[in-house]
Amino acid sequence: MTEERLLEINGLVLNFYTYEGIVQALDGVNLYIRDGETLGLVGETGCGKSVTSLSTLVLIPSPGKIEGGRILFNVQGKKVDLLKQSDEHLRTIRGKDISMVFQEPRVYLNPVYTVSSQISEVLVKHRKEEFLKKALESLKQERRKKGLKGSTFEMNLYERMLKNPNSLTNKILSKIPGSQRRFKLEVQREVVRILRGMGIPDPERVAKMYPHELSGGMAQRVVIAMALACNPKLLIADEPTTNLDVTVQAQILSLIKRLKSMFKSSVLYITHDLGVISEISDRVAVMYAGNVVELADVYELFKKPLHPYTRGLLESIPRPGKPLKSIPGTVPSLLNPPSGCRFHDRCSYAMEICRKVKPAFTEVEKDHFVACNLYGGSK
Amino acid sequence: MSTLLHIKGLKKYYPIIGGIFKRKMADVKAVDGVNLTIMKGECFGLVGESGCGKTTLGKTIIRLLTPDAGSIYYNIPEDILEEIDKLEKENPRSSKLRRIREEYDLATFKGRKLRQLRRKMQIVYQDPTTSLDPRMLVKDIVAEPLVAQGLARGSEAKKMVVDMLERVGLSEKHLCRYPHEFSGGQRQRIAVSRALIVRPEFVVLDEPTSSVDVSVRAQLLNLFKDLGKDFGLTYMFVSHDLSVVEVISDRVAVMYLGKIVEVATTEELFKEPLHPYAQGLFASIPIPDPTRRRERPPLTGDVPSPVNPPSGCRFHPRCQSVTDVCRKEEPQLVDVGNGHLVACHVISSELGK
Amino acid sequence: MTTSSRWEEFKASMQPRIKEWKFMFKRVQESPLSLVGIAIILGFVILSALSPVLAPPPYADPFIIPRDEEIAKLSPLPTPPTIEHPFGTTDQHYDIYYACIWGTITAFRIGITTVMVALMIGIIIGVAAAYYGGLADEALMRFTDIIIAFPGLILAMALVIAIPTVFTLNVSFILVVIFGLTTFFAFITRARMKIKVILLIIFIAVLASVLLYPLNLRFSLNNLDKVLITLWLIGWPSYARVIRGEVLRVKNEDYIEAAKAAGTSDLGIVIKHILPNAIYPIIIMASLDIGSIVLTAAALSFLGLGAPPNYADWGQIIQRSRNWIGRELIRYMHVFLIPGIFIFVFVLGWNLLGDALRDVLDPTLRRR
Amino acid sequence: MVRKLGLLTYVARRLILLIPVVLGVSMLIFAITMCFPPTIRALLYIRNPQALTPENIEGVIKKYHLNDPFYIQYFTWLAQVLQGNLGWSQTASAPVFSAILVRFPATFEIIVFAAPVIIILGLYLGIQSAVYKDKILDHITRSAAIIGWSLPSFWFGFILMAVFYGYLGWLPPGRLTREVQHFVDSSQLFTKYTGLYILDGILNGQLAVSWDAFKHVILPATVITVIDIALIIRVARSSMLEALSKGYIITAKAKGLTQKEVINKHARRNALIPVTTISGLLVASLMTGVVITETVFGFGGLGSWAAQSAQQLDVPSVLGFAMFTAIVFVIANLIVDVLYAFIDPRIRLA
Repeated sequence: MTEERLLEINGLVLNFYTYEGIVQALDGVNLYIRDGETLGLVGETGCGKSVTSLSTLVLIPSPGKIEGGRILFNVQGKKVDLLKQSDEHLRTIRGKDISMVFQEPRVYLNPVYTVSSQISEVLVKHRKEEFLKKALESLKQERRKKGLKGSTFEMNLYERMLKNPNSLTNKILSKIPGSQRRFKLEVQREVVRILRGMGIPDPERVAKMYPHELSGGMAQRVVIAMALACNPKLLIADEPTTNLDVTVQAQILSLIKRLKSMFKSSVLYITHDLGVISEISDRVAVMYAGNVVELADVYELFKKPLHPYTRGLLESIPRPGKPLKSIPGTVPSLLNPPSGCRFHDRCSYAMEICRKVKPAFTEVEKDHFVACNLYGGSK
Repeated sequence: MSTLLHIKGLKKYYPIIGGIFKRKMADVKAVDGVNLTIMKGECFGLVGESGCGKTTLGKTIIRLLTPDAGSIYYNIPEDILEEIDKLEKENPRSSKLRRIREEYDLATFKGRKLRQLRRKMQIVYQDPTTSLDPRMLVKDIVAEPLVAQGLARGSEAKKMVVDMLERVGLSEKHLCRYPHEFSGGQRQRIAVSRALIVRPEFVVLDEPTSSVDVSVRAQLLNLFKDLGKDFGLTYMFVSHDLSVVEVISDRVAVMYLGKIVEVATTEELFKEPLHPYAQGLFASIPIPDPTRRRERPPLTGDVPSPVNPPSGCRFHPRCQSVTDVCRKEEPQLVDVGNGHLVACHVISSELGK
Repeated sequence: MTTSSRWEEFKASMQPRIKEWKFMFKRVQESPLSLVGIAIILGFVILSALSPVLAPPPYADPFIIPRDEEIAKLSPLPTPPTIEHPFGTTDQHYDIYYACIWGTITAFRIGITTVMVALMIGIIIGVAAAYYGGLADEALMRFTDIIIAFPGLILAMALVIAIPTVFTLNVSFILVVIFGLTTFFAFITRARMKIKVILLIIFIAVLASVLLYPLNLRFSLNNLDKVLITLWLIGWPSYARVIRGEVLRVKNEDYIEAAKAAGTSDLGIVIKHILPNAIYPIIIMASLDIGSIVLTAAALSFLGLGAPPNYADWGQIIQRSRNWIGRELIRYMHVFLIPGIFIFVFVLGWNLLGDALRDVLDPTLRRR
Repeated sequence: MVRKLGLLTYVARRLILLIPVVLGVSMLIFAITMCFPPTIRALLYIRNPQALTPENIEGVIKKYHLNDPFYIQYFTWLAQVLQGNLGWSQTASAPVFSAILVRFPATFEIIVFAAPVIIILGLYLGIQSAVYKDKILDHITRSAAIIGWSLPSFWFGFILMAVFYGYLGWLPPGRLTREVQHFVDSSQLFTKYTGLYILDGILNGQLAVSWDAFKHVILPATVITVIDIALIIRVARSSMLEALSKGYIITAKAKGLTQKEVINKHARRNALIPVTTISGLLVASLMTGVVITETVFGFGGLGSWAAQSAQQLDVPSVLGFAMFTAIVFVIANLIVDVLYAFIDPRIRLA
């Protein structure tokens, strides 16, 4: 079973050291994503969804510190713990194997660069060789057509760069203006191609725009284009439609679905909206106060939720004709989280043991994991 | 049920300042000719995408914004309303009409009259982190309308504040705290008690649940329902979250680019939306049930800019069943039966046949 | 209500504020540099309080530096530090120790009064510009632009020589204008009738009395007074600008509209909501400004435009070193070195405090 | 196309906004002149001292309407100013306008040495300090900036002079050594092409002059640099910190860029925006600094002339200088505004 898991997070613990004390943001997060599936991660504000996603890229926001756990990722058939990789190795994974789409696309685009320059950056970073070859090929072809022989400076440069990408002389030579014209053209062409694939009308024009000139939906498409530019194995989407209109949200959701099946990527989709979750995901992980409390197939979860929090969450969806239910109390502060099970003080099934013992994450049924003492998790 | 508000041809434009001399370049037509009636004691839902002018409409009705045209008749007897219609047709400049409007039309209110209106009409904002002054204590925040209106002060005001706080589920111990010490749901409760402490008749709820967590949202919705019943309130519930509107509203209006495109009772509208935009909007809502995934393709394109809205029917560039007349003529709201109003050429022509 | 319960209530309402202060204090404690700044300023406060003890004034006006005229006649050159003159003397035998001690009070007076006046003018103009907007805003902001266009010291130089030594202030005219404007504004706003009538009566009374007995005040100004007035006149524009920006920012917040919806009057909104939320950047600016104001005043003194030659002022003493620009400078180093240390440390203290305040009061760092 | 139009509109608006400010500057200067009696004001109109003697002073007053209402006086005065007549400088024994022109190169020499160091080094230190926040480098840079900002420039200048001239005898005060000055002023071999002695020395092939002039510029330039660099460091640091906290930095990291690429490409360009706007203030600060340091070092430029004029109550010179600095400031700000629009694409649409 485990061999098909693309990403596996085991017991991830992360604390923030702030002025007011230690915020225990992640308290042993467990989840896994299989090849080619969409995992929906659902939870309320401040439950640690975004922190989990950033940790997957090993980009921990500043006062935070990972204090335990493993993040196993399948790189070329080999499982590696991302937390133990060198920064250099991580950089070859970021943007190439794992990429990310954020909420508020315009905040996550650099306001002073055009769309095309921001997308080509990631292309040049990870797919440079491909474009060098393409450029070289087209240059050779053109010269053959014209019946010219020998080589030009540009050609030489490409060949040298292909042979020895990290040499200093090549880097300096490539700084000469105009020396990489064809290479840049190839990259540009790819940018436009990717943008068109995102269903953006008039991609040539959009490529030349600055982020502030784009509408929210358009900007989110650009961010998705940037994330999918290198055909990643895992796409992390952190509430990508939260601030968009419902009609635009529907467009983006169907775009992600389409691209996912096209690229055969896995998706980690983070949201607080249960509607979106049921729409897009194959399996769902429910988070509460720094823990994944339930992980199951989406049909199973909606039909037969096991954890009291999941139940409460599903019941608080407004449905006409039914009385509105809600979970009493409020989300606890992670500065001083409740002992034992962090949900115990809002839970109507709470037992004595819940106050003391933190329930383990157990497979109750096949592929259905719960962290709750009701299901013998405390064993 | 009698009507509480009659809104006629209401317009609110925001000027765009620019150019070399910082002159007015154009207008954002946020609300562009809205006709509505709101019944006493109902919860009137207003849905639409962001930027369609629904918040502006709400704020203009309670006169936090000054409308550029149109009238808002509040608590007006039927016979006088008929008289106004007659007068408007005969002689729109008659002094009698002016006198009536000065008495009933909120759009003409100024100064003291406007401030007294604040006792009758209140608002709850979308985000309580920004609508509560971060440097004021809860007791001062909630008491502010009382003090400003000169209704109560000192210990009397304090007693009213405590009563109100207890009514929304907070208590006396919360009096001397700053807003940032509360959770989102509690903050919204504070905002609600500030709005209701002057015992208004009409309350605009401007996306009051969009910034709180799912598990708390239901608590707030229940609170609104209870308070509405107990205080005999009329609500205008502005939201883009259709599932919330569905459970709380009695009637719903759908707004697109500054215009109302459809009005109906909640059951009718959610069962069968008629306007193509309403249909697209309803199809776009993700349903929290994996067995009922969407089949219909979503609406294409973005919402056009409200500065230069499309000619004719504003929805025509995105509409599937667009006809020639849609590009030229603006459709009017037409009753298709049972008080179900739709502004669509295609539907009204079908009806005509 | 009994007094004790009222006290309880007061205590309860003060508690969250005290909590805020404690939090801020904790933050201050975490940056040792700010503690140094506070210590320096406290040190100077103590120094100025103790100055009559540390350097007993021989004349009625304590700011006149004592000098031994007999010795000055014999040798006009500065003398290095001795037991009698711990910091040495300047040329003409003025005591540097005395000047340094009493110069502290001069520095405080210049810095604090200027910042106060600048704050007052800046707040009034900035709030008025932001709140009324339109033409008033444009006019007021262009006016501040004009003053900001001049480098502070250079405009101060021009103003100091322009202010006449004998200054006649037409008090009657000012009174009539002030009360006239107040009454006018009371009548165009929605003030209570009682207030309007009282204001009108006062205005008529003032007008009548001023017509009967015109009041003119004659001031004779020394150079230091001119420096003060100059600094008051040119200090406010940056405050006005910042305040205006802050008010414009705050004005668009939801809670301002909420206050409007509550029926609070315009003035009430400004006082209760806008000012408390807009004031913090100005406080930081003010504390950073005290340092630069003292520097500007000292620079004016250094250029010979400030305090008169026998006046206890740090810059004025340093100015005396200008006589030996060149090789001899090192021989009479004490003349500029010691007062310079006073200026430097004083300014450093305020700058450190301002820097710390910026960190503590920075709204982006506040907990939510 | 739209973008270009936006930029043009923006520049046009800036240019038009200049007019009221420049007019206002002239009015303020005029208002200051009105504090003086007509006999002193007369100096503002004459082009040589012979034009103003006790006998003909009444004639001058009459000719320039000095007893007329202020608005008439303003226009006669403005007409003179627009003709380049700023009055007679007693301190320089020359018309104010030509006195400014003659002295400007000396001041410019100091600024040419100080300003690039202030901007480039200040930016570098500020950015490094932000990148290595709360590390040793940051603490040192911040402390140095605060100390520099708190230093009284004249005091610091005196200390430097006492050390480098009084004690070490290396860097003398003044603009040139006396013999060199004599050579420069009277020799046939030396032509003052630009008035910048370092440049003129090279142009004349007299490198000794250049060297001598350079030695005299070092200390004043150092004083100005040390004091004004704090401004740039502070702004560069805080804007860099802000830029580093933005979402697009996370995006850049998530793309797999190196720390260096993230900082140099994504953060720095955004951090430059506030630094550009503050550079206008730097101009004002430099002008103030020049007045003090030139006086300290007896450096014969604009600043020391202005200081001397103020001390001798030479009204036309002081006001002429004040007007000059204000105009320089306004023009510098115009340039800054245009630069700003180039760096930040968002501003062009505003």
